[in-house]
Amino acid sequence: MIAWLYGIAFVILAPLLGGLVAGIDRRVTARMQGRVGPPILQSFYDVGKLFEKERAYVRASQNFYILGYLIFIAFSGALFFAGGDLLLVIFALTLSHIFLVIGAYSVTSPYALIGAERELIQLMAVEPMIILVSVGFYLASGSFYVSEIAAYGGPLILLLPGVFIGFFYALTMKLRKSPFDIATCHHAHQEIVKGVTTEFSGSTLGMVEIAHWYEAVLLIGITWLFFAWNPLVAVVAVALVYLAEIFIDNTTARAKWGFALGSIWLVTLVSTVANLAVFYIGGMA
Amino acid sequence: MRREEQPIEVIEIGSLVDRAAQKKVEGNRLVAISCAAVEGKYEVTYSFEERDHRFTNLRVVVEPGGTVPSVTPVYWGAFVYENEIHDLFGLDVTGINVDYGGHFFDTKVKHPFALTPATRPPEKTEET
Amino acid sequence: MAYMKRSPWIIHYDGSSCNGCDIEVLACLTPLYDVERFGIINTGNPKHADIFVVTGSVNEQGRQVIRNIYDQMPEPKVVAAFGICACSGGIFRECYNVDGGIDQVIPVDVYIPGCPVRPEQIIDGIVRALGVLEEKLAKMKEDGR
Amino acid sequence: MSLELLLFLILFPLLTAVLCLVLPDHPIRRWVIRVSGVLIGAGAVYLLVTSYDSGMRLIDVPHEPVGMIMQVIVLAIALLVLYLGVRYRKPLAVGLILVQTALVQYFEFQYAPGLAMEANLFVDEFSIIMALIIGVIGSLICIYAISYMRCYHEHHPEIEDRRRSFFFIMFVFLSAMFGIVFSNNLLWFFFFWEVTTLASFLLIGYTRTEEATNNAFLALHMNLLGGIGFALALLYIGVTGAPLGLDRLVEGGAAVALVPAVLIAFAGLTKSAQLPFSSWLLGAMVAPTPVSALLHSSTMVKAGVYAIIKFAPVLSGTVPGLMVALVGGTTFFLASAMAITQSNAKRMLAYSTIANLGLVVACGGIGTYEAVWAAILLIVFHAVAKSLLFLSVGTVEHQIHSRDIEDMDGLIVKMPRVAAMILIGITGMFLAPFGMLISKWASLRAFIDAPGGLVFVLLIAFGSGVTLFFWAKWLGRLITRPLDEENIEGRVKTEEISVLFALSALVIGVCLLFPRIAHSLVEPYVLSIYGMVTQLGQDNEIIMILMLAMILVLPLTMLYFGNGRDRRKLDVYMSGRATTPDMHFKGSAGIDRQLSLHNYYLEGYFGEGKLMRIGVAVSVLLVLTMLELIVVPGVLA
Amino acid sequence: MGLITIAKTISRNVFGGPATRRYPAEPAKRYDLTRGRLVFEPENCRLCRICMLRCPTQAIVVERKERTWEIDHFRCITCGNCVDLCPANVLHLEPVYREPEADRPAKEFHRIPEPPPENADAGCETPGV
Amino acid sequence: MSKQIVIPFGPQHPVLPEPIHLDLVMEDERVVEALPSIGYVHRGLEKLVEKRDFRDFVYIAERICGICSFIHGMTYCHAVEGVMDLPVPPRANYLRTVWSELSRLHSHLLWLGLMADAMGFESLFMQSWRLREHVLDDMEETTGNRVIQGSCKVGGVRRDISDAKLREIADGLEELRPQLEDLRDVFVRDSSVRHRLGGLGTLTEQQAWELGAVGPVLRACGVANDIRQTGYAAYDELDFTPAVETAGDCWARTAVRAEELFTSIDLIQQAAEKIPEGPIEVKVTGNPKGEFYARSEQPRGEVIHYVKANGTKNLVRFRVRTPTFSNIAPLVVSMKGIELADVPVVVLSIDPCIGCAER
Ligand code: SF4
Ligand code: SF4
Ligand code: SF4
Ligand code: SF4
Ligand code: SF4
Ligand code: SF4
Ligand code: SF4
Ligand code: SF4
Repeated sequence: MIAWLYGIAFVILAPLLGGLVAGIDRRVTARMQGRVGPPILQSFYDVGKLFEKERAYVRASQNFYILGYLIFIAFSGALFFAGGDLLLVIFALTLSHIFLVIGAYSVTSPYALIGAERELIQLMAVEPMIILVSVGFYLASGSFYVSEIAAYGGPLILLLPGVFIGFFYALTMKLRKSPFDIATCHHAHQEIVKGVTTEFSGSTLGMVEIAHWYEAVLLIGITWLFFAWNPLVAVVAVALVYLAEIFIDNTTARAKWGFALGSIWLVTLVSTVANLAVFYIGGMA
Repeated sequence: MRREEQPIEVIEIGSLVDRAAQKKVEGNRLVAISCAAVEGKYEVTYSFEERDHRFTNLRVVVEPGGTVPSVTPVYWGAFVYENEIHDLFGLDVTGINVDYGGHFFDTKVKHPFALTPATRPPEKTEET
Repeated sequence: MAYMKRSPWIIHYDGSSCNGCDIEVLACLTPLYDVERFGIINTGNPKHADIFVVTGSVNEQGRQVIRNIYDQMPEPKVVAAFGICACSGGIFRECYNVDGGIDQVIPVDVYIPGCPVRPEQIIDGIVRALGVLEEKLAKMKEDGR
Repeated sequence: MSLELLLFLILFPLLTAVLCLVLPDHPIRRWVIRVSGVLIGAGAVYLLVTSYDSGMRLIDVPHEPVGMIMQVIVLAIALLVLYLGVRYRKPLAVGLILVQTALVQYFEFQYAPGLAMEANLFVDEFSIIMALIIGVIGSLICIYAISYMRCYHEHHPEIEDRRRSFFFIMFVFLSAMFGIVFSNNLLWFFFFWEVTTLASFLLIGYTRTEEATNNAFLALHMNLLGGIGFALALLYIGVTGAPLGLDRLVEGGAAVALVPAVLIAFAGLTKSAQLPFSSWLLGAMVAPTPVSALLHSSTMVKAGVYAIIKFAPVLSGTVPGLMVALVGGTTFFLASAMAITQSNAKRMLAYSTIANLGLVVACGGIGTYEAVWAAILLIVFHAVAKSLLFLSVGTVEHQIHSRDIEDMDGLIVKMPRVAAMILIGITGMFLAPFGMLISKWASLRAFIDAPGGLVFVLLIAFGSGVTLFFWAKWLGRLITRPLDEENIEGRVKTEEISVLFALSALVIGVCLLFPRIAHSLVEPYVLSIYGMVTQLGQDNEIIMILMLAMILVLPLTMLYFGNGRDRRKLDVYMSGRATTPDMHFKGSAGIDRQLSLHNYYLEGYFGEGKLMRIGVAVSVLLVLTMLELIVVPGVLA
Repeated sequence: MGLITIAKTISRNVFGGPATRRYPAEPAKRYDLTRGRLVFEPENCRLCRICMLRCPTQAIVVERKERTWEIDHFRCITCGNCVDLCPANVLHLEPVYREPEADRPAKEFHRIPEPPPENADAGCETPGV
Repeated sequence: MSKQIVIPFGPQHPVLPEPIHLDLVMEDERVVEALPSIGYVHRGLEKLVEKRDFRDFVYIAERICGICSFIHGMTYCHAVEGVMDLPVPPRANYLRTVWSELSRLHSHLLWLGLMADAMGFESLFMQSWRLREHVLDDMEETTGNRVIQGSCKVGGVRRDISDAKLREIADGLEELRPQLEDLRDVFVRDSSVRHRLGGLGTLTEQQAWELGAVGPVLRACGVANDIRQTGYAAYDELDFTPAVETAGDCWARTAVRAEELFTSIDLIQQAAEKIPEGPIEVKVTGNPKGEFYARSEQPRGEVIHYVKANGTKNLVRFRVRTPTFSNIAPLVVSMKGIELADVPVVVLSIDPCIGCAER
């Protein structure tokens, strides 16, 4: 029962945390660029504003898909924080992204279409790594359940260094950070305008933003699992990982999707094979 | 401050393409094609430059209603100038490789630099 | 709770300008002026924008584009004409292909003179635009939308 | 009771087949097909109701005189193939059929009499599942085919109308499929197996165009090759005196049954179109769509994996078994990848079929109880979703005159109900919480714990990334809407639409009921074979049902969002270019351009040719290793 | 080739602090020459019309008869040509920018006071135009 | 089998600083056809000469484009001075050179930033524009305006810069040098940048020359052609070698421009050393008659102002041929076979300045 409470807590608190993280992210980014940057609460202002705007639409069905996106992303996060099955979490997450992509397709717009295709490429690029992360956790801790992985006594990071590297690499794409911000990124100076969200305005866009916050918190949660044996270490490690992602965002040009896909797959393959093979060889011996 | 020499040679329209080809063989690049409407005629001037910055010009004089042949068979990139001349002066250039068909510059006044600029018939489209 | 004022997203369209005003608009985004301090983002996408910043005058081909962008922006929205070209057609007013200022095509809420406008003027202009934006929001709410 | 039911299921379709052959094209024939379809389906359901909890039951049927009849038919088939092979100048077919017949006849005369067989038929939970697939889905497809084939011939007057023989073969095929899943005698099994091969061959060649004929022979070649493998297995049984009954052979374990198991698995690989044999299934797409749906996605190809899963306990933990699994895994990944480059819907479906069968084969090759559990679920979900997809594509094709995915944009407006059903089929194929994904999930778990499982885990991980891509983009195509299309759905025959409705309901029903299916059918079966069983975990089941419920409820939010009549509708962002309502915009040089949106096919990365070459090389190597591993020790011994 | 070559710059930014000029919290940066806006002192204008005739954007309209001088600030490019040419030195450029306006045109209108009688015939033809 | 995507790209598009339009025809994201169209900025200002005094027209000439506006103004003056055979005082020539080079500095920094943005490298964009502000401060301090200077006039310049101020500018640039070097290194050496620029939009030397490429586009193909070598203004008295690369791709164009930052600093420093005392303008009497082509090197390459006059205060014909206009044909050729993500990069690689291309 307590698990469900965690899940519900996630649904309520994650947007707050996610929005704050986004605000800090923008602030840190600005600092790295020699600027002051927006207020820490800027992300909330933005979303607040979006909900104040006129509720115009391009296709009436768009809101339906985006609501699906939001609901399922919140659902997958809640499942995660309720200690549920990691694979199910991942599948629910994928489902939510499919809703987003379909939403983008439904508006029938050139840039949304290209964004949707790229988002799909992005999903295809990251999906293996995310699945393999959960496989890694399973092999190391013996369970797919988040609650049990988190309760695993030892530092999983030491058992899964390769998996972590692969995950970190893919995380760049998941967080829509350069060099892998091929489908959308935070601002819009991109050849595909705003990709999937090009046609969304007002509250529809607001929902997408909130969904991004949920996702960020979920990803932070997955990162946390690597360090979960010691909460103090975990906090520091998660902060460092996030900072490192911001740093990388600011030190690279955007890659093209072909390279992004290829390199993420390669890193996934190499890092996880090297790491996970140990378990299998160990298991046989 | 050095001041450049800039010889201008007036030639017949018929020999234009051949002369341009000769310029290309001599290693010139096409710098620009300019047009001016003076004294009831159009002067079309082709400027060239050699690698040592030597700057020379060929000029043809066209009567209103006349045409000039395109030099794009020789200089592929000349289409920008020729389309421009067509749209601004209303001078027909024959055989352009990339022909915009009068939509290079969509101007309010058609052929504004022509000896007799024509006013565009008012278009009723987007204004509501 | 008006968030509208704290998160003005702009879309910038360069009409028939000389680039002078455009590069100043861009300069506002960069470290020395950093308008993101005020939550301003240059979205480049009409669907996301609250303030339509136009530099340069309207020419034959630009009319339709400006109109199109304006129509695609969700309410409430504000149009700011930056630079004298956008205000009145400016120095090119008398050119054969120039129709004049932006108000020839769409209603303008804020005019900022200058050739080019300076970053500081742009900031002032946007601050002014925010006031208009709030008014429009209040009006929109009154109308029950 | 059971015996009568089994005989009904095997023989009744035969009767219908004969009726179809003799009756002219008349409403009577149509009614015969409809009624028989319903009866066959009902029979399968009745089988489920009466015997789902009674475990495996062997049923004694005397081999004579049935064996004699089969013998005659086998020879007749051989002669037919021989004749056709000579007529179309296909020496390979002639050679293969000669070799195969020689082997079988040698076995028949040399060994068969010595092998005692008492229980020639059997029923267990797995065959009930298979029977349900054949009976319900198969007859739905046959009913669908009535109106489909009529339109087909209206659209293609150049093709000779041979619907009599068409339905004849379809029903013969159903009969043979029932035969396969109920046969305990491997000789019977083989007989029915050969009948399906022939049926497939004849149906692929239905149109008698040159392409169809060539593809039909391609399929024949590969299936005959598999048949030779099967025949060799029989021969081995004869030589070593191993039991001819499926039940006892499998019980014998690897020591007794490994060689025949591998040989039959080889046959299974050919029948289920695994690499390197997958080309025949792609070629088979020239056949009318009901054929593709029936033979090449939901039933016949399942015979191949059925055989492999039956032998899974034997293969489990052996190196040849691992090879089988690797062939399956490789096929899964590569076929999924190749599906990305396909815009022809049927071809894409074919690739996805091959891929999914690959996954089943991988499970079978691994052969642990978890893997078998997953494999059976995969078969079920795949059968329902795929048949729905194939038939929907058939219907769409007749309306828009294209089977290209790119031509299906706006289908949600043009044919909303059909489009919705395709959506159900697609989501059923790859999205949580629908069936296929659950089964993939189950197989992933099965693989993790298997020795060498890392390779399979990787193949699944990458494969599911790829799968995601091609299904989602098709999904997207259906709901994009560049033009304001008119609704042309009214033109579709009610019969076609009803079948599609039935299948959609089946997809959703199976998803909702899947815990039930797992508990009452799959788990008892696995338990009876392995003595152990996996369970999904109740909480996860609840979660999945919850997700499904959420998806089903989500459309209700449309009530809140409304149709947007009170809101402002914005135009699509076109970079500032004005567009006309039919999405033309003014292009450069004053040219009028039509906006055109299409999916990506990533040719450069997932090019069919390139991947096929890799796949064939790898799988040939694996298959050869597999065969060598049984030949060499045999020779040494 | 190098990876993360910008790291040096980034760390300089992070530790050196932002370069941002905090306008409007801090006043705008100006130089003596800064051409902010044009100011006109009507008292000594001779109504010579040089400014009007030589203004490249024709922002100024001078009516001799009515003794009026008018400028449209939405036309003036603050080039300072009139400032350079004005014989009476009544035009200046100030380094303060103009504020945004809500309406157009932004006209500034002046009526030139009658000159004291001793200067009565100082009004002159405009040379060189 | 693969279907073509046909979409409009521009005139309004976030990666396009100025409006142009392309009809993009793509397969997946590979561009199979991309025909540009322009005309969104065409004002027709060449025709204004018929209405304005030739001396005042310099302010309009400056506004052909706000980026290298000084060089436009100067080139216009050169053209008129060429027709009138007007000797410009040496100090004025030096001052013109200094402002030209400052213009080049700010323009290149601006462009480098835009290029960084086109390839999604935001912090690099910010850094370029941050350094550029330094140059703009120098500009405002010496001319009174950040962007459009209004300092050139027919016959000389309007304002002097004191020798001390010149030295200060030279020293300030020297201080900026290390930061600029860091910036150049990122553009030239960073692997993620090279991934985006290398081998993209390549032109051979011969192609570039025959298509009429100018400026950095031409120099990136190994042709050391720089109009400053013709020795207008004070360039004949200063020492410089044009920056040249040989790869001919987008990376080489970037490298050439990055290198030219330092050429400009050198030139400004030399000018601050060598500048003679003396008047800064000569009196202009009478009206021009005749014709002249004035050519100078803008940041984007060779610009030509052609003037034809008939002895009245209004010119008969004024024509500008800008570097961008000349680089359109090379651009069209460079676009062959690129991907969608490369479109902004390749378009920007010629440093398109539509404002002046269309006038
Ligand atoms: S890459 Fe462009 S769109 Fe993305 S964050 Fe940076 S500036 Fe914004
Ligand atoms: S106002 Fe001035 S700087 Fe701005 S665009 Fe117009 S001419 Fe250029
Ligand atoms: S419309 Fe339907 S019934 Fe008619 S021919 Fe086509 S598929 Fe057959
Ligand atoms: S689209 Fe299909 S049904 Fe229609 S004519 Fe073509 S092949 Fe026949
Ligand atoms: S030039 Fe000076 S004095 Fe003459 S009208 Fe203008 S402001 Fe008055
Ligand atoms: S400053 Fe320039 S534009 Fe303004 S009024 Fe004077 S001359 Fe005209
Ligand atoms: S007298 Fe002549 S020069 Fe003097 S102010 Fe009058 S007009 Fe000008
Ligand atoms: S080249 Fe560009 S920057 Fe330079 S003047 Fe022309 S338009 Fe302006």
